[in-house]
Amino acid sequence: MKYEINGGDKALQVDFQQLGDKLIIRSESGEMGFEAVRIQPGIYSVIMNQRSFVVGIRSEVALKVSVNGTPLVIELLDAVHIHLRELGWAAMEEVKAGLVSSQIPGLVTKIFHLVGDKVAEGEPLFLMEAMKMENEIKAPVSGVIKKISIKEGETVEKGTNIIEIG
Amino acid sequence: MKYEINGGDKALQVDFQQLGDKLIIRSESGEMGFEAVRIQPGIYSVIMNQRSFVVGIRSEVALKVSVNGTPLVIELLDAVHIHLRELGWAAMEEVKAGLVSSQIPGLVTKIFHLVGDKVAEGEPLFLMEAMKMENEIKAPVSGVIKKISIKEGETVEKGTNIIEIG
Amino acid sequence: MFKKILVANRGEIALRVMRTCREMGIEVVAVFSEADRTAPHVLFADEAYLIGPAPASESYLRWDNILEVARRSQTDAIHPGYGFLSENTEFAQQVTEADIVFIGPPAEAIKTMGDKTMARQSMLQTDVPVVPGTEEPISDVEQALKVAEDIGFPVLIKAAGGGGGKGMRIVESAKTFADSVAKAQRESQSAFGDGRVYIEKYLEEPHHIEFQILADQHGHVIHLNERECSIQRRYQKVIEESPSPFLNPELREQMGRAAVETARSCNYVGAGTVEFLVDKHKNFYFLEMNTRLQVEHPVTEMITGTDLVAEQIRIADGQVLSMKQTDISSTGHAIECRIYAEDAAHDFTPSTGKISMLQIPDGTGTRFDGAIRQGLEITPYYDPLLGKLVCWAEDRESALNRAERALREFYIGGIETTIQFCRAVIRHPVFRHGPYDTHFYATHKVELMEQLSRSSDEVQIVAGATLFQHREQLKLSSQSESSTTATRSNWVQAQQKRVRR
Amino acid sequence: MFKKILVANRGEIALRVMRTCREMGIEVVAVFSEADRTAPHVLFADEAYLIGPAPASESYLRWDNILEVARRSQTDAIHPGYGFLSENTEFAQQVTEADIVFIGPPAEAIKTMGDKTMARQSMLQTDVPVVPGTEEPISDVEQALKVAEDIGFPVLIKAAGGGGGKGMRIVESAKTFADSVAKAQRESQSAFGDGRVYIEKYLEEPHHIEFQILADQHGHVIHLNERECSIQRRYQKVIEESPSPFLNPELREQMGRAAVETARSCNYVGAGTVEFLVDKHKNFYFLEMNTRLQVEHPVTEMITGTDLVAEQIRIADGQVLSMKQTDISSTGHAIECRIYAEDAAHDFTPSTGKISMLQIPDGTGTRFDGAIRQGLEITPYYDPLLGKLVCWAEDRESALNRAERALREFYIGGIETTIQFCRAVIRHPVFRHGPYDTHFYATHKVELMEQLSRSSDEVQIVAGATLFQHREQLKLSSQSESSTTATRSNWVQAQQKRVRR
Repeated sequence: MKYEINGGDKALQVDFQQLGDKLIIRSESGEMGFEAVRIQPGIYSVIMNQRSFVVGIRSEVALKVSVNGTPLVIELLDAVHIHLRELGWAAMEEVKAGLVSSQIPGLVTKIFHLVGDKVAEGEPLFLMEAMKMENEIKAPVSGVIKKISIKEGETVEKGTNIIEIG
Repeated sequence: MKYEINGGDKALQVDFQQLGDKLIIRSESGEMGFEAVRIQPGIYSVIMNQRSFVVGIRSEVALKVSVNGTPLVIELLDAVHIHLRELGWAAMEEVKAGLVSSQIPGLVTKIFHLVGDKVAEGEPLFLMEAMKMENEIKAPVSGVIKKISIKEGETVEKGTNIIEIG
Repeated sequence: MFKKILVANRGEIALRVMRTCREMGIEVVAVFSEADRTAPHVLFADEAYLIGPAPASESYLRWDNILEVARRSQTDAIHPGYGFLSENTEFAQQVTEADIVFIGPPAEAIKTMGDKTMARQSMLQTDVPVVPGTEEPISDVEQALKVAEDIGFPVLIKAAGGGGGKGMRIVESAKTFADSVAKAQRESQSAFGDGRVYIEKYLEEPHHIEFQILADQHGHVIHLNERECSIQRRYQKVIEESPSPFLNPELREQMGRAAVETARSCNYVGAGTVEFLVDKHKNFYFLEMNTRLQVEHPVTEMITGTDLVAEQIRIADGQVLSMKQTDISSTGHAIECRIYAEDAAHDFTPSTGKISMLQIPDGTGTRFDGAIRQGLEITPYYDPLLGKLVCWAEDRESALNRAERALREFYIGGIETTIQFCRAVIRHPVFRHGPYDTHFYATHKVELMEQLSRSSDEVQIVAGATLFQHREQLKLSSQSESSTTATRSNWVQAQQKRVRR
Repeated sequence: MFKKILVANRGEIALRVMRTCREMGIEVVAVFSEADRTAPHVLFADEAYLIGPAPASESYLRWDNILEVARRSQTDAIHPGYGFLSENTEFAQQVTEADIVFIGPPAEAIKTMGDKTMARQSMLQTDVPVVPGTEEPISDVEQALKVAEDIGFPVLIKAAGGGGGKGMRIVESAKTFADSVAKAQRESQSAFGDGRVYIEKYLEEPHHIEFQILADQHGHVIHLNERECSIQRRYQKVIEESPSPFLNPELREQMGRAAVETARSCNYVGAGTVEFLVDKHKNFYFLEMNTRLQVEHPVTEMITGTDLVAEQIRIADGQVLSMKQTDISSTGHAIECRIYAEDAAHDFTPSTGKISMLQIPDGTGTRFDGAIRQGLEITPYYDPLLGKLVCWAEDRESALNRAERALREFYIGGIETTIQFCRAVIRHPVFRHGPYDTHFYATHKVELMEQLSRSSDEVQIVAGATLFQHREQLKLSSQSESSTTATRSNWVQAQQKRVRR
């Protein structure tokens, strides 16, 4: 099965072939023997071409991986997706550019705007306190504030939607 | 509920009473607050009367426990058992005094006897090699060898029955 | 000597203090919040007391609760660690009034040095040079702006009530001055319960170099050489080392003498740190004095062969310093890397979660002062410092090589950490070559971030192939469940709940 | 300098060697058996090669496979660690013939010193005293018995081909002599593939004291002081320390000189250890020379500030020793505790299983050279040594206090270990007071075992109450399952199997 590995600005074409416990990988660099053994949930000991690595799957959703501690964002496209892309199809997920959700759990101490306010990209939206540091969160895009889901003084979990700019 | 804790040569009478997350323990030493939180399977952080302990349940069958690393063999008898004992009842499990099973996994390198041989308590029965050490296993009781379940050169798991003396 | 010491702190510093107490035969009492029931310091201690809910303001900062525990446990002395109540004058006073020994300086010294404005004023009476700036906290922003213009931009706004970079701002021009003052005031109010800030001259190519001092109750004061702390981000130290690659023996001696004079000026007792800024012309200025144990104290321990917590305890017990200035020698080189639960690749945002795998480096000249274990949950309530990796070797190059080896060996799964960021700093040619100044991070940020995520084709294939296998495994396990689904639809829901839990 | 080193070993020593290699900028190659696919040394290495099934005879002892890996990986040098092939003359020769550097002494020196009988004969040519005994391996038991009677019982039977207490027996009288010889021969055949044994005088209150030596290829030989190794059980060292509480400066100098002479006598090159027995009258006798890195080498590293593996590598690279005898000084006191996967309370039977929880001690003066992690399976195939805890402090009392603190802090769940046994030894008044001899364990065994399991009523109640709660929890989870049983009998059996698994 053909795959493409996208990491940052590089794209590598590879061919994975399962052979018992091992994976045979063909790429521009030639043929490689690959073997991964799980040592903890999401953490693998990898030996590829006799080289030893520890690989952590840090987030399955965001495709974050670390190799020997080095963090990488990896996209793994299979033959079908590669073909679709060649046909000009965009990714299927709709990216809500104006949706600001918390990257960390913490306390929202101040919100600078009301629904209906116009904001420019980079303008402060709200303050959030986490681990004793105050974080100022800025508008990712210019637009009008459509929704504020949180009140000042509220504690939010990671991933909570806070403000939507339309 | 009344219990008796037997550890080595000591026997302590205690009364356990569940009170939410806490256990209230009454013993000769007075009333104590006891709270245990599991930190890994079989390992607990205990705070009793504000004193902090780490307790490991090392074997549920053999009632082996360790407190801050100190190994203990603990028998916990409930009121029913205490009463039965007072009535003169012995433990219900039949102890096969003559059954020798391996305490460690290893290789049986030599067996000194055949079925039907008479052996005296303390006489060598067989040799077992584990972790590069030769271990000589002796007869726990005097008697006649009734059964040998293993051949020389065989590898055995922990707990395998090897020789039975009748 | 004390029989029982209460450690009014958590995390790595609580464990570090408790280790020395136990070595001295002293029983240790832990206090903990609801979020810390199974924290390493609770498991380590002889006794442990719950003092309140997770937020520090309701637990570790509640000195009334802590004093109550000290009384109940019949504690002889309290060690405050760093942060929390360690520089709280009122706490030090209350402890002493309760007839319990406070392992730290007299409340008067904390008061003088804890308030940066008061400290400046006090230092102006000595020969120790101070950075030009306002002598009073800013009350009138207009007037402060005039002072700033006199000194010349850029200027630095700093919190009067605390340290660690919180409430600190550089102001480049008069335009953003008022706004920056307001922000700094808000931040320092929230961090220290004290919104006062002041301004001072911003130095050229400044080096942040501090001296460890020890003072007993009998008037003996010594210093234990310097720590170079110029590697900072967000005004927080990341890597410290000793000796400093910037100092020479003459400057070391001058600054050491100034540090001792500073301690004498406030009748200091205990372990303390005098921080200096040194500009590119090797002029040095008093910055502040930290009246407590410093995060980076192990650097000094490793080059001098001392145990600073043991010294603190002996001093608090009224003993005479066991060493004279001439007994202090520095052997080899030590470097500390702070390991934070932060995502360095995303502007050091705090990272929380369960530690799914842990391999702590060890071996010759390798020490880790931490408070973590595999399976421990890192919560968002406290400082994200997981611990400090300290490496020692006979010279700087070997110490850096050792630190690099140890950082590569260090594995913390399940959360993001600064391990690889520290490694990127240590591999950077400017740091390798030394000296470097406090602008190091800002100047080389882009290179560091690139280094952090630099990968070869090989590494990318490894990552991709592992992701592939991981997904295949997930697919496999969900398939085995769905095959069961076909025959027993009712039962499967319960199973799926289990998996999700 | 070498670019790539293959470490022909596993466990803590493989990791320890690899750490230094990486600090020196040398790539490391691991070899592993099928049982060690995810062992720490495999995860640490740059490259890793499978060399055979779990039994050592089919993997770590297969020098043909290891040489093949060395060729494939283009290794410059091989470090053998200790045990396995480290004292195998043929391996050393084959490595050298393959144009790969063997990091160890010349094959000739291994041959002379590796065979104890040959070593004795060689030492009889020098001024170094040796213990009276047979000069040839025992061939005729009758004749050997006569020699034993000449020397006087008790005598010691020892394996000619190896060390570590394997194949060793004390014989108290002529009656059990023949039987003991047979047993020792069998054991040493199995352990070293060499059944030859010899006998020697058994000394009064003997102390086992060894000297670390370093020799370069240019004729320089130095010693790095002694290690006291008299705490042994089953002739295996458990605790080692330096300085020895038994030696005085004069004896230290004499023995040091004898150690250097021993190394010179066999044209030694590299790191080695000369073991002596010292009787109660302070007479010392050459016991044997170990022609490799010793398990307890970190003790020497901590008091001398050296890295012995780095020295080995530099010597193998042809460099001149970086220090002279007069540069060697000993600072403070170091003690090592060996942590084995063994059940001390049951005659030290090996313990296998999965490490369910791990907390390794750390902090000031605390080092752990190990190769374990939480979740790792300890298999029955190899030496049960999990690692070595080494503590350093400014004097013996402080070092013992530190070791005791660290041992109390050390937690390994899921398997039995010697942690608490080591703690019992360190707490024992005879050990605390020092000196002690090699009979320490046999003499104080009962007290040590009592101390090991001594518990107060409080501890017993804690144990009992935890067991109670644990059972309640198990009951609860099995009840929730059995409630399902009532309605779906078929499904429940599968569940029960799951619980048992």
